[in-house]
Amino acid sequence: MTVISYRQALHDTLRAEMLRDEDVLLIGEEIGLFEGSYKITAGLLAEFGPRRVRDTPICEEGFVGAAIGAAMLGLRPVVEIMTINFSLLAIDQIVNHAAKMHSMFGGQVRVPLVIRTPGGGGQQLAATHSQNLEVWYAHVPGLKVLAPATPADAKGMLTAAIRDDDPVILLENLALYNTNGEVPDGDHTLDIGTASVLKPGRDLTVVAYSRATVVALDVARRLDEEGISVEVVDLRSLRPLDRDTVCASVRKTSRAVVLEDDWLSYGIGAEIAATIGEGAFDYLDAPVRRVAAAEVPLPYAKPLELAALPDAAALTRVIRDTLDATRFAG
Amino acid sequence: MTVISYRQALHDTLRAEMLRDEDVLLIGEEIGLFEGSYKITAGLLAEFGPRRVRDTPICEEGFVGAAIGAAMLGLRPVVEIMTINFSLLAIDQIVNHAAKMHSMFGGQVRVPLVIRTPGGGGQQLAATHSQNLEVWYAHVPGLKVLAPATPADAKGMLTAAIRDDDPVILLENLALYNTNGEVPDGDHTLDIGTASVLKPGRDLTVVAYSRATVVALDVARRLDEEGISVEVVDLRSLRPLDRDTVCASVRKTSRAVVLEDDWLSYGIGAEIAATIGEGAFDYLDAPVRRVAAAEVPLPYAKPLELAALPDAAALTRVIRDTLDATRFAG
Amino acid sequence: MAEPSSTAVVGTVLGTTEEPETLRGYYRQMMTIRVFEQRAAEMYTKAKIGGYCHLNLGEEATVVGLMAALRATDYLFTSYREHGYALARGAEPVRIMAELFGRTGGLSGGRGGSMHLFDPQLRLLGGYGIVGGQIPPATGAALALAHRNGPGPDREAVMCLLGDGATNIGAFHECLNLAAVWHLPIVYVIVNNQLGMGTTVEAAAGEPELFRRGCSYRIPGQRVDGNDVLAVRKAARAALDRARGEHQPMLLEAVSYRLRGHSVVDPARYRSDEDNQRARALDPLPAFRAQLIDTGVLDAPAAAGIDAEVEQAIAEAVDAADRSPAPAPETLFDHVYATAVANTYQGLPGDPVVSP
Amino acid sequence: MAEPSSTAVVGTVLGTTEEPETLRGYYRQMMTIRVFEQRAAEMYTKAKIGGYCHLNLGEEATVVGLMAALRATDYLFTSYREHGYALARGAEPVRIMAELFGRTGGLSGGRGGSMHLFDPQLRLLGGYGIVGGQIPPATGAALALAHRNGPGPDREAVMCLLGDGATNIGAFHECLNLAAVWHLPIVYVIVNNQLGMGTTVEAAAGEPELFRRGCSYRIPGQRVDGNDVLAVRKAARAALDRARGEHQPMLLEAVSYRLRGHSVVDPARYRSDEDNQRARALDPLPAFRAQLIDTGVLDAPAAAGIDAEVEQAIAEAVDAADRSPAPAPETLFDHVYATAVANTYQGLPGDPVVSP
Ligand SMILES: Cc1ncc(C[n+]2csc(CCOP(=O)(O)OP(=O)(O)O)c2C)c(N)n1
Ligand SMILES: Cc1ncc(C[n+]2csc(CCOP(=O)(O)OP(=O)(O)O)c2C)c(N)n1
Ligand SMILES: [Mg+2]
Ligand SMILES: [Mg+2]
Repeated sequence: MTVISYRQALHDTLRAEMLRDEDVLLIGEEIGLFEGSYKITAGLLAEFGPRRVRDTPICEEGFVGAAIGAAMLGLRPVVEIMTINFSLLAIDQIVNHAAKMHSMFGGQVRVPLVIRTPGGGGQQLAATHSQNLEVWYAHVPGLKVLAPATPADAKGMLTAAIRDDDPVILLENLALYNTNGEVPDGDHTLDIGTASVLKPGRDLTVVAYSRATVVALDVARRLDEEGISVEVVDLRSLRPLDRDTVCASVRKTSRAVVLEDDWLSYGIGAEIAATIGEGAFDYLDAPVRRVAAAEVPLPYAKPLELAALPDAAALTRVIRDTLDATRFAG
Repeated sequence: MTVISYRQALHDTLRAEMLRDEDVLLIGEEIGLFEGSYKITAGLLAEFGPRRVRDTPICEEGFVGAAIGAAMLGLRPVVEIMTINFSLLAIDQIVNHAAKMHSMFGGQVRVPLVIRTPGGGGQQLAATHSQNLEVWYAHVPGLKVLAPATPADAKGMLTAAIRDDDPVILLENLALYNTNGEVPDGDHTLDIGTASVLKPGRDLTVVAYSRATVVALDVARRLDEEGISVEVVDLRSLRPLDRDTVCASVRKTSRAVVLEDDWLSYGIGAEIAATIGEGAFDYLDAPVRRVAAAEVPLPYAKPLELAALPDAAALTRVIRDTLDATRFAG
Repeated sequence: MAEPSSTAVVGTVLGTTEEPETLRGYYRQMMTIRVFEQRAAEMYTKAKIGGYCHLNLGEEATVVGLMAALRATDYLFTSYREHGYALARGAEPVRIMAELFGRTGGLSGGRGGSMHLFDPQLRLLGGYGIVGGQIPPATGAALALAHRNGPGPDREAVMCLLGDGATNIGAFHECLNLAAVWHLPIVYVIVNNQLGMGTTVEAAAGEPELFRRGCSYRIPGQRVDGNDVLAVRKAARAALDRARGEHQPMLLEAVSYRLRGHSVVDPARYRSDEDNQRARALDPLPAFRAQLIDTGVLDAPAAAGIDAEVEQAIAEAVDAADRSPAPAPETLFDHVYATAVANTYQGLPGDPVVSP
Repeated sequence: MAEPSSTAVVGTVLGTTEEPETLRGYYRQMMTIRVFEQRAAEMYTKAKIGGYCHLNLGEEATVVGLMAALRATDYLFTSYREHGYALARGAEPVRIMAELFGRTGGLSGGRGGSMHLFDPQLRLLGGYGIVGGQIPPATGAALALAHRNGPGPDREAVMCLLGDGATNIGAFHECLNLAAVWHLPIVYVIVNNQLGMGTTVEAAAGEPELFRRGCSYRIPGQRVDGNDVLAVRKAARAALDRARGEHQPMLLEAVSYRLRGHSVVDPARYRSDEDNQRARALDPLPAFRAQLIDTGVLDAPAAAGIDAEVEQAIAEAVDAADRSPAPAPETLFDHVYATAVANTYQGLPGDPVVSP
């Protein structure tokens, strides 16, 4: 175990996989000479050369689609889309093509493609550059969608994604790149499709993913001191969704809150709440509440941005409300 | 009242609004000379000429974005995207631009744009041409998303959409175009954001929209004969979502099933179930179940397509299960 | 409507250097496509085929010429109008018809249908239903080739087909640019049948001489008479040789004319009588047959013999396709993923999301 | 890196026909942009500005020349690198700085920030943060003009700015084609600062002479020295006149060089010392000042006087901007929709979805 940042974990994993497998190549805007908008690929052009680290013109549809074609011929491209907001320009290739090919062509071709892209607001990047649209991808069969919250999971999931033979979207998060954590040394891969109970608890389950998980853990630890025992389930994988782990937790705690950075209506939390409502119906003591972003195109001005985004205070409040509603006495 | 088809209702409304308001113009592929892929715009080029009925080259991003710009200057374009599947090519303009402009530019510009597009599977159009991706748009603040199920609502909502100053997505449905129904004569507009109780009932609420509403009504009427009283709530508007009408119904019936044509996970039904779970928690006697499409890229072969899509039989089964689970005796 | 022979056309004079057997083979292939498509239309009307069904009628010379130029080791990406390409590339008619019928014996196991034929052995890497959707993956396939090998006369290349209408979509621009800056071994072929649904090339394209549209990437272009099978073959061979030998992309345009509606169900009312007459006049099949007879490569009885054999073969293929079983509903979730992972939800409509 | 003066450049000789007052006005505008951007960079480092912040440093002559050509009745769409355009179009510096500070007095009420300046009075219809995102709406604005009026010398036109990197995106292709087939009154201006982030034009574009990229739509192109304010103005005027007078689109390329990093936070390590020296050598501000002094339009004290006035004005604008209030959290849901409808959810994070 070594303590490194989420950024470093991603970087080191890319490098390790490129060393391990000659067919792994990186494709994206400004990943080479510029060393990546968020510096995940720093140093890799120098080490592997332009054949393995391919800078592209600004053409998301084109280069993502080209990665799909390269994957069809057996390469294992890892594409960086600068932020999830720009993935909208490539979404026809991702959803109408990558996600469909294996099935639509009768299992005769594989698309071992990874798309890495960060989401997240809170950096005053305004409405078009601050979105969390992962639910769109999570809705689509044929894709796998991962959203690691910790440096260790970033390593484990990126490794798994690269070795998987299907198109995988790896959702990163601008606010997580500088967070640190212990990361297993050497080869480390995780099972796609599995959630993890990051902190056990008795009284209430918080379900989260990506940045929200870090907030949830923080809140849970603080509430511990008050004798409130919160269990934190980190989804990690949005598709497939590990419904059993979520429901098992709620069957135990009988209360649940979802924390998510996307917009509330039709967001990730809707599926989680619906799943819990169905899978833990007889165990649930209070409604599943969702703490999510206000439904506005995120404004630039800081006070508005702060008002719109979910935070530890909002989560804490909703946890308390949920406990109160069930006359929880600690 | 006159009985006409859903197709005719759309056609007549377009024509009426073009006659009423010189600023209304139609833009889309094959809407003029070809008279529309599904003939909604038949005859309009002949009547209004190419200035008001503008055929475009194949370039969804370009012509949808151009409609946005025309709307910014005060025209009221009604765009046809041949099917929702092709809207993926324009989604950056729809979501990163149309949905953001009014807010991001501080309320200084309006985008009175309507995008008409049909969704729906069941026509053996295979994986890339059979999708129901309305949940993506429903998730996005700044958009309004309508999904009429009847010819009357098609007229009322399209009229409302054209007169509304925001970008509105009007979701049509391939399987509904030939359905008939009574339509109010003359000017007829509906309130965006309101659901309707299409059939009152006591025992269970079915929530649906678009084609699913028609199936739900049919099932409800058949179950009536067995003494099972099903209430059908037609959402009609996916954004804004009329949560009060949904929850009021379930508070009365204490049981709910959602019927939807999209994929189950993270679909429209997830939000409905989550909403009911929160808004009618104390009234609910059984889990909210969702009847949705199997999570596969829809195959072409008819038996597979049939197996993947929700139908009256599946809805009926789940209604019965839900009633049985609560020891319903009729 | 552009006269296909009006500008920049590479002409070919029949005969002399060409083996008669080869020419007869091309005739047989063109006839096979013709008959196959006619039977497909018929099967569609009989509701044996569903969804959309786009035919290559009128494009037979282009199809056969292009496929004659392609080596077995090259890769092919097409639009949804691709039955003929699969046939000329060597797929058994029964497997294509079975796909149109949605049967397990189909080229894509019945999952893709008319628009999505795929055959890894033939290196036919798919028909694609989204207009222009094949252009990025085709470009990426060429990227994979360039990634693995330098240029050379024995290297593989990619051929990417697209319609005239597809030249107006963004992916065309993005990918031709990528092919240029990355020096990829790919030939983009515009199959200009002069219409995209009901829209003429002139109405849709600011530069209607479509082969010139490589100018924005310094990709050379060439227009060829798509009704002349040998001209098409020659131009395509030269382009492919340049692609494989120099890793330089090329834009080829083959001009023919769509004989019928956009798809089987389209009555093409937007076409004038004159248009339809012209379509018949340009029909490459009678023209090629007449040429072969004129030059003594065929005589009328021999041509009739081929026609009869082809009719027979396609009729048998239709019958055999109909005997291929439909996929069983239990196979619904097959092939959704190539790598199985935990917790993949495989509920049927109405199934609970969690086992209670 | 292309020498901006190497090909197809429209040169202009200073002086003679031009009013000295006009020239001094251009100098003042260029200086205003220079100083504004320097103060913006400073304010960014002081964390008064958040998000991304892209400066027009090095592009001042292009900016001023283009804005001088545009009439008050014309419409302007820009990329996210647009402070200078707003200034030269006549927006008060305080309103731009207030937007960068995220205040209610900002051009977009603090909601848009640096990348999204908007002013309906100035017919500045937005800065856009998605590369190429402005191209379709700009094209549509021109469509609205053509819809309402035929061509004529007094008609309105649209100017759509885009970066060199943006020419590689699909929307560029789709929209130039639309403008061509629809005959729209629009001028697309490529502000070629020779880099898209760290990528050179040569690395990104198959045809690096970007003004030629209209060839695919028969849209004429012209390259102009973006460091020559009068040359830029002249070329832009001619293009706009053609657009308004004939409803024919045009592609103009103004070549300058980005003085600093892509955005305030980019140290531009990918640039060599030589590159940086060249940037300084090409800097249009000292060059224009020297020209004006050489030709007697300005003398050194007068120039220094303008500089001091500009410094003063911008300093005051910064202070005044800082006095503008931030939007109150209660206004969060303002302007999400223009037409209020039933059931719009306006919950804050953690609020219930239905009142119980
Ligand atoms: C992105 C997209 N937009 C629209 C369509 C609908 N559509 C199918 S074929 C077609 C015309 C294509 O014309 P062309 O490229 O000339 O090919 P052809 O059909 O003539 O072979 C259109 C508009 C589609 N499939 N995909
Ligand atoms: C669609 C999209 N892709 C990527 C980005 C990230 N990005 C922002 S600016 C930029 C470079 C643009 O270069 P250019 O068009 O030359 O404009 P310049 O910044 O030089 O003014 C990139 C890649 C984006 N904003 N939008
Ligand atoms: Mg065509
Ligand atoms: Mg640039």
